[in-house]
Amino acid sequence: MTEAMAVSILMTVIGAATPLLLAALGELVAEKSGVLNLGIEGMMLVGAVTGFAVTSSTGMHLLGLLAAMAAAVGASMIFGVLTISLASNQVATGLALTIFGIGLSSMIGESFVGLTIAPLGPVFPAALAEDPLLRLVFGHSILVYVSLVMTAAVAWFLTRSRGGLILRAVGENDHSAHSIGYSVTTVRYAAVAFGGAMAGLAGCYYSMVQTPMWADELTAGRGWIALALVVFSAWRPWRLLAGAYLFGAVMTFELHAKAAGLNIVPPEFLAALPYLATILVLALISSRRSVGSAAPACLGQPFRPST
Amino acid sequence: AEPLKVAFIYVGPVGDFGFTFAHEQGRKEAQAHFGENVVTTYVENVAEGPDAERVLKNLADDGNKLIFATSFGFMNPTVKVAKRYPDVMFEHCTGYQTAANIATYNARFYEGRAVCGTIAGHMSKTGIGGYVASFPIPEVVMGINAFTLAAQKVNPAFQTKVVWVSSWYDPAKEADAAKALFDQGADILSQHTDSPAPLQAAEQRGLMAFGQAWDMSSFAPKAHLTAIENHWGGYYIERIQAVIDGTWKTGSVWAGLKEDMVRMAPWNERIPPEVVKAAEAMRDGQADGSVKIFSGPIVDQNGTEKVPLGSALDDPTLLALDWYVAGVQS
Amino acid sequence: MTDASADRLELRNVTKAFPGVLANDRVSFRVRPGELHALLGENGAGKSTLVKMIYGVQHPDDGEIVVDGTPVRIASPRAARAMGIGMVFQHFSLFEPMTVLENIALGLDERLSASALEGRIRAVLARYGLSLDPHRTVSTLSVGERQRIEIVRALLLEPRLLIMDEPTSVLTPQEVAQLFETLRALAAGGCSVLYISHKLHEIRVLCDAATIMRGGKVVGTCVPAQETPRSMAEMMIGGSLKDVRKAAAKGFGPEKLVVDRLTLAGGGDFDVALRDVSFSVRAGEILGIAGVAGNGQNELMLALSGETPVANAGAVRLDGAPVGTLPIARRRRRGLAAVPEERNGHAAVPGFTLAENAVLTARYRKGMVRHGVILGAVARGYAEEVIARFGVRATGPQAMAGALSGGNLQKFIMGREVLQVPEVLVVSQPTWGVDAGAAAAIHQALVDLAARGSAIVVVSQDLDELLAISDSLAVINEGRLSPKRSVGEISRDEIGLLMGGVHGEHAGGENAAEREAERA
Amino acid sequence: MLELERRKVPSRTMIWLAPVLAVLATMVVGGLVFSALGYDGFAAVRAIFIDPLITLRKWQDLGLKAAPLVMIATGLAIGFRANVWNIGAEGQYVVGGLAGTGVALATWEMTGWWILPLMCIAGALAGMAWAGIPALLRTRFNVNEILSSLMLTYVAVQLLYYMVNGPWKDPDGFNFPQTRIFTDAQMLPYLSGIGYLNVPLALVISLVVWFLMARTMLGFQIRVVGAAPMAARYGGFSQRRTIWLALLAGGGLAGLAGLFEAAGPFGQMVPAFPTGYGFTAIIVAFLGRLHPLGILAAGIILAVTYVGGEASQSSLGLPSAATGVFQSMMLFFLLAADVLVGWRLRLRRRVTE
Ligand SMILES: Nc1ncnc2c1ncn2[C@@H]1O[C@H](COP(=O)(O)OP(=O)(O)OP(=O)(O)O)[C@@H](O)[C@H]1O
Ligand SMILES: Nc1ncnc2c1ncn2[C@@H]1O[C@H](COP(=O)(O)OP(=O)(O)OP(=O)(O)O)[C@@H](O)[C@H]1O
Ligand SMILES: [Mg+2]
Ligand SMILES: [Mg+2]
Repeated sequence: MTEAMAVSILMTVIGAATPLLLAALGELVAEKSGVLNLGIEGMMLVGAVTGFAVTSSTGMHLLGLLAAMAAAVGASMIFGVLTISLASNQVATGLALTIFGIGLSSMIGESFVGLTIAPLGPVFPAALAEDPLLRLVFGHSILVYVSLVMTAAVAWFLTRSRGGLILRAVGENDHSAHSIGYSVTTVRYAAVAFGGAMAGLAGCYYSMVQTPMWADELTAGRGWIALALVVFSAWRPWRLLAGAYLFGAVMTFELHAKAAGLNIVPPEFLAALPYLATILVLALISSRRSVGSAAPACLGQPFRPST
Repeated sequence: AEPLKVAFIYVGPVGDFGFTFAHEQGRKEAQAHFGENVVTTYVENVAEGPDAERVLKNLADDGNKLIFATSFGFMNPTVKVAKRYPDVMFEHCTGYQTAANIATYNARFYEGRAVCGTIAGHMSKTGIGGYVASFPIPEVVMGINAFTLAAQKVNPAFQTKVVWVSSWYDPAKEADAAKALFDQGADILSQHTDSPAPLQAAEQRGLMAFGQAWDMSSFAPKAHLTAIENHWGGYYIERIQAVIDGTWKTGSVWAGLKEDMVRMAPWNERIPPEVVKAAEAMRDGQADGSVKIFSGPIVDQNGTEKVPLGSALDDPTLLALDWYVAGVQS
Repeated sequence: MTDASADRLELRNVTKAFPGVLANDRVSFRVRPGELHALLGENGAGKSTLVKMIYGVQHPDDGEIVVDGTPVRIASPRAARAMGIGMVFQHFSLFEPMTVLENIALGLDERLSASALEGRIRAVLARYGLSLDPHRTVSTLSVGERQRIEIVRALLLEPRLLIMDEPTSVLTPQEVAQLFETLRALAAGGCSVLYISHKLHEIRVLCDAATIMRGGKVVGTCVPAQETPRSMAEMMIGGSLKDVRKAAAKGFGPEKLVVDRLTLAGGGDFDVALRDVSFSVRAGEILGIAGVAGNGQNELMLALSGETPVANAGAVRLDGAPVGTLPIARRRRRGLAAVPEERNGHAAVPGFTLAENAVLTARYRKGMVRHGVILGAVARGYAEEVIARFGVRATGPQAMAGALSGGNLQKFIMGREVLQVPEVLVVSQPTWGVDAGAAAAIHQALVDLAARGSAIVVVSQDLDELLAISDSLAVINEGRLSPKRSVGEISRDEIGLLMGGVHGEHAGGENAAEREAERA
Repeated sequence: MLELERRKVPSRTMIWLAPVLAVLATMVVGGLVFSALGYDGFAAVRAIFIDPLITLRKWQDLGLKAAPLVMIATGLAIGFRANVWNIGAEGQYVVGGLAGTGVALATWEMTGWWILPLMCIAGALAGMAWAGIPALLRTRFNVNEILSSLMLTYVAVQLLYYMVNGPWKDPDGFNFPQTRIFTDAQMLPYLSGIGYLNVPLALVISLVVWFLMARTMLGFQIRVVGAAPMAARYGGFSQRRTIWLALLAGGGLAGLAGLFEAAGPFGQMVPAFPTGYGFTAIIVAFLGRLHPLGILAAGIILAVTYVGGEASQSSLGLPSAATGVFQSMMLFFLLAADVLVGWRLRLRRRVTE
C-alpha cells in the first residue's frame, strides 16, 4: 500500500465519520440534559435539503450552512415544544420527527433534484495539501474541523464550565435543579436546539461535501447510527470521536474488502457488519461498566414543574 | 371521444434522477405527443408487493386502459391484477411473464455498457475499471460482463473490480464505494445504482465515470464521459397508439440501440477523437447487428470456457446470467 | 434601607390554591431576627407550599411577603438567595453522580473558581464544626452527610433567613444534636430560622416560637417550651390524641421468624451489606430495629421480604421452614408480608386504582385470581374493606393511589397487609412523614395485629416510635445487628451509641471512627 | 394567562377525544399548509382522509394494509406498556416471513393441512427469536433495546437479501432474486369480500390481547412493571421476565404478521418484502394510545392515509412524500392533544405582580 493510498483511505474514513460525529455530538448534549431525541435523521434531512437549496440558489456555501442549521433547529423545536413544554413521549415524538423530516425534505427538495453545486471544498489553499501527509491535516472541508473543534468544545463545556454543570444537573435530577432555581425548560430547549443545529450541519455534510446534490432520503439512515454512537460513547465526547472514527473505519473496510475482491464471505454479511459490530461493542461496553450510571438519570423522562 | 387513460407506477421517486426519472421523462414525452387525447397519471414510490397490487387494481378501477408497471418487482402483482381485469392492458418492464393482456418490455442496457467498456479500455491508464453495483441480478451481471468484454477487446489485461452496495440508492455509500475502488487502482468507473454520487466522487478525484439511466453530466462535467440513457418515450407512444387503434397485442420487446430505446449521451470533450470513433463503431455495430458483445470465445472467472468461438449467448441465457467473465473481480 | 427593628420576615394573607385544594389560605405570621421559628401542622397543612413561596419556587396567588420591612416579590430561588434566604428541602435536591463541590457550586449564584469555593466550604465546615469531603461523589455518601451538603450550601450564602423543611427525619440523635448546635450558633449571629418538623419534642428543645397550621390556615401560635408534644399535636389536629393501647403483656408464642447468620456481599458504591445478622421474633412480639439510614436496613428489608432472595435458604426461616431462597410471592403465600418505606412507586403504584393496588400483594391470600384472570369484584371488595376499616380518605376503590395524600396512602397500604393477617409482618418506616393522627392509627393496627398472634418487625429511624410500640429492640449499624434487648432494659443513650457504631467490644469501620471523631 | 393545570385524575373523555381532535386538527392545518404550498389542500385532505372510507370497494384495501399494522402495533404496545422500547419490529417481521418461507420451501410439493400452521409457528418463533436477542442483551448485558433491536433490523434485511440471492433463489426464476411462488397449501385462505385470513385474525388478536392486558395477571404484570418497576418487584413480578415477555410478544406478533404477508399478499419471498410496517406500527401503537382497541382504530386510520395518499397522487398530483407529512403531523397533533388527558387548560389571573 502506498502512502498516497493510505492517506486516501484515511480521508474516506474521516469523511464517513465526520457527519456521524457532528450529529452525535448534538445528540449527546441533548441527552445530557435529559432529552432523548430519536429525530436526528429527520433533522439531518431537513438540514441537508435546506443547505443544498440555499447554496444552490445563492451560490454561498456559508449561507447554506447557516440556513441548514436554522432549519434543523426549527425542526428540533417542534420536538422541543411537544416533549419539553407539553411533556409528550420522547420516543414517539422523535420517530414522528424523523417521518416528518423525510416527507418535508422530499417536498422542499422536489425542485432541486438533478441540480448540483460546487462542493464545499477544503478550507486551506490546495498548495498546503499537496503532500499526502499534509493533505491529511489540511485537506478537509470546514465541517471536519468544526466537528473536531466541537468535540473539544463540548468536552470542555460539559466538564469545565458552569453552563455544563447546570446542563448535567438538569439531566441528572430535573426536580432538584428546578427547586434550586434553574429553568429545566430553558436548559432543555437550548440543548435540543443545539442538537438540531449539529444535525443540520451533519446533513449538509452529505448534501454539500460528500455528494453535492439533493435526492430523497439522502442520509439513508445515518442518523440512527449517530444515535447508537452516543450510547456507545457512554456520553463522553472524546470517546464519541473515537467511536465515530471506528465506525467510519468499519464502513470503509467493508467497501475496500469488496473492492479488493475479498469474497470469502457473502457481500450481505459485510453489509451487515457495521450493525453487528455496533451491537457487539454496545454489549461489551454496557456490561463492563454499568451504563445505568453513565446515562443521565432523567433521560427520556418528561418534566413538568408545578408553579 | 373520452381521452384514453394511461397510468404508470414507479418503484422510486420521480426525483431519483435515475431509473424512475427516465420513465417519467418517457411518460412526459408521450403525454406531449398525444396532448388532450390521452390522460396519463403516475404513482411514485410504490413498494413492490401487495402495495403494487393494490395500486394497480385501483388504477384499473379508475378507468385506466393501459398501465405501465415499471419495475421487475411489480411482476407478480401485475399478473394477479391482470387476471381480474381482462380488458385492461398491462405493460411490465424488465419481467418475463406475459399473458393475453400483459406485454413485457425491456432495454438492452448491456449494449450501452459495451460502448462504455470500449471507452474504458482506451482511456484507463491503470487498466482497472471500477463498478458500483446494486444487486447481482442477471441485468446487472450482464452489464458487468458486457463492460469488461468490450474493454478487454481494447486492452486484454483490463480488469473490473466490483463493489456491491446492496442498495439501488444510497448516495453516501455509493460515493464511498467509488472512493474505495479508486483507492484500489481503478481510474474509471461504471455504476449500476441510481444516484449521481459515484460520478461526483470521480469528479472530485479528477477521474472518469459513466452516467446511469440519464445524462448526468451536470453533476460531473469533467468526469462524465457519457451515459447510457434509457429512452422509453418512443415505446410508450407506440403502445398507446396501438391501444387507440385497437391493435394492441401482447408480446415481449427487448430493444436496444437499434430501436433507440438505449441511447448514448453526448461524448465528453476530453475523449480523444480516435476513442470517439471506436465508441461510435461499437455503438453503431451493435445497432446494425454486426457486433455482438457476447460472442465467443468467452471464459468465466474460473477459466472455464462458457461460449466457444463462433457462437454467442442467446437471449434466454443472457436473461438468467449468473456468472462473470474472466477479469471481473467481484 | 433595612429597618433594624423590623421583622426578618412577615407574611400577610398569603394565599395559594392548587386544583381542588386551598393549600394556603390567608396565612399571616412574623419571624423576628435571630428567632428559631417552628412551623407545625399535619400532613398537607400547607407548610411546604408556604416555604416554597418564600424561597421563590412557587408564587402566591394573593397576599404579601415582607422581608426586613420591605414587601417583595420573590420571582425565583435566585432572587430569594439574593435577599439572603436559604433553604434546605424536605426532599434532597442533590445530584448523585456529581461531587460535593459541584453540588454546592450549583446552589451558589456567584461564580467562584473550584479552589476558591473549596476554601470557602472548608471555612464554613470549620466554623460550625462539621465534616465533609468536598471531593466525594454524592452517591457514596450517607444520608446524614448528604444533608450536610444542603446545610453547607445554605450556610455559604450567609443567610439571614434559613428555611429547613423536615431536616431531621433521617439523622441519628447525635447528628440532630449537632445540627441544633449549628442552628443555635446561626441564630446567635442574627440569622432567623424557619423550621418545619413533625418531631415535636425537638421543636420543644429548639424553637423560640411556633406557628401552627391546619388545612392551609394558621390556627394558632405558641411558645414550644411551654407546651408538651402532646398539647402541640392536639393543636395541630384540632382534637384530642389517642394513645396506643397495648394489651397487658402476656407471654409470646413460638418463634415465627428466625434469621440466622444472614450475610450479604455489598454491591454498589456504598458498601454496607449485612454481616452475620441473627435474630428471632415470636408470635405476638414486636421487634424494633433502630439505626441510621443507610446501614443495611434496605438490604435487610429486601432479604426478609424476598424481593431479593438470598443464597442460603436457612438464613431466613418461617415457622421453622427455610425460605431464604424463595421469591417474594412464595413467601407471601406462606404468610410473610412486608411493607417497604417508600409508598409511591414501591409499596403502591400511583397510577393504579386502589383495587389494582390491592391485587399487587393480596391476590393469593384473598383469592383475587382464578386461572390467571383477575376477579375485579373481589379486588374492589377487599379495597373497600381496607378503606372502611382503616379510615382511608378516598373516593372509593377506583380512586387512583396517586390521588391520595401520603398519610392516607400509607394507611391504605398498612391496611392492605394487616387485613391479610400475615403470620409475620416486616415494615419499614411505617409512619415516615405521616402526621400524628394517622401515625397513631397505624401504630394501633400494628399492636392489634401482634395481639392476634402475628410476629412483627418494625425498622425505623424514629426512636420514639420504636419505644412506643416495640416489645424488644435491636440496633443496626454498618450491616451488623446488635443483640436484641427488651425495651424496658435499654436506655435512649445506649441506643444512640449503638446507632453511632459503638458496640462496646468492637469499634466498627472507617465510618464509625469518623463519626466518633466528629463527636469528640 | 393561559395555563396548564394538572388534573387529579386523568380525563376519561379526553382519552377518547384527543385522537379525534388530532385527526381534525391534521385535516384543517394540513389543508391550509398544502394550499399554501400551491396544491389543492382541501381536496387533498378529502382524498387522503375521507375518500377511502366512503368508497366501498376500497375497504378491502384498508383491511389488507391495516391488518399487519394492527398486529405488529398490538405486540409493540405490550412492550411499550412495560417500558420496553422495541423499535425493531421491522426486522422481526422480516425474519418471521423468512422462517415461514423456509418451511414453505422445505415442504415444496407436499400437501396437507399441517403445512400452513407449521409455517405460522415458524414465523412467530422466528420473530420471537429475533426479538429475543435484544431481550438477552438487555437482561444479560444491560444493552439498550432501542438500539439493539434497530440494528438487528438492518441485519435481518441483509439476511433476506442473502437468502433470496443465494440458497432460496427460484431455480426457474431466471436468476432473479426471489423464491418460488408458494403453493395453495402454503397460502393463507382468501375470504372473498374480506381479504386474506389475516384480516379477521388481526381483529381476533386485538380482542385477545385486550382481554389479556385488562383482565389477567399477565397484563397486570406488564402494566405494573411499566408503571413502577420497584412496585413490580415488590408485587413479585420479575422485571427480567417481563422484559422477555414484552419482547417475545412483540417479536412473535411481528413475526406472525410477516408470515401472514409472505403467505398472503406476497405469496413468495422477495427483496422488497420489508415495507416499513414495523416502523409505521410504532406510530399506530401511539396513535391507538397503546390500547389494543385504540390500535385497531389507529391501524385503520393509517391504512386510510396510505390508500388515500396513493389515490391523491394520481388524482391530484400530490407527491408521495405528502403522505408522510400528513401522518407525522397527525402524530404531532395527537401527542400535543394528549396533554389534555392529564392536564386542563385554564385561564389564570396573576394577582400579585
Ligand atoms: N402534584 C399534585 N397534583 C395534584 N394533586 C396533588 C398533587 N400533590 C398532591 N396532590 C393532592 O393533594 C392531596 C395531599 O397530597 P400530599 O401527598 O401532599 O399529602 P400530604 O397531606 O402532604 O400527606 P403526606 O405528608 O402524608 O404525604 C392529595 O389529595 C393529592 O391528591
Ligand atoms: N404541586 C401541587 N399541585 C397540587 N396540589 C399540591 C401541590 N403541592 C402541594 N399540593 C397540595 O397542597 C396542600 C399542601 O401541601 P404541602 O406540601 O404544603 O403540605 P405540608 O404541610 O408540607 O405537608 P407535609 O407535612 O406532608 O410535608 C396539600 O393538600 C397538597 O396536596
Ligand atoms: Mg407531603
Ligand atoms: Mg411538606
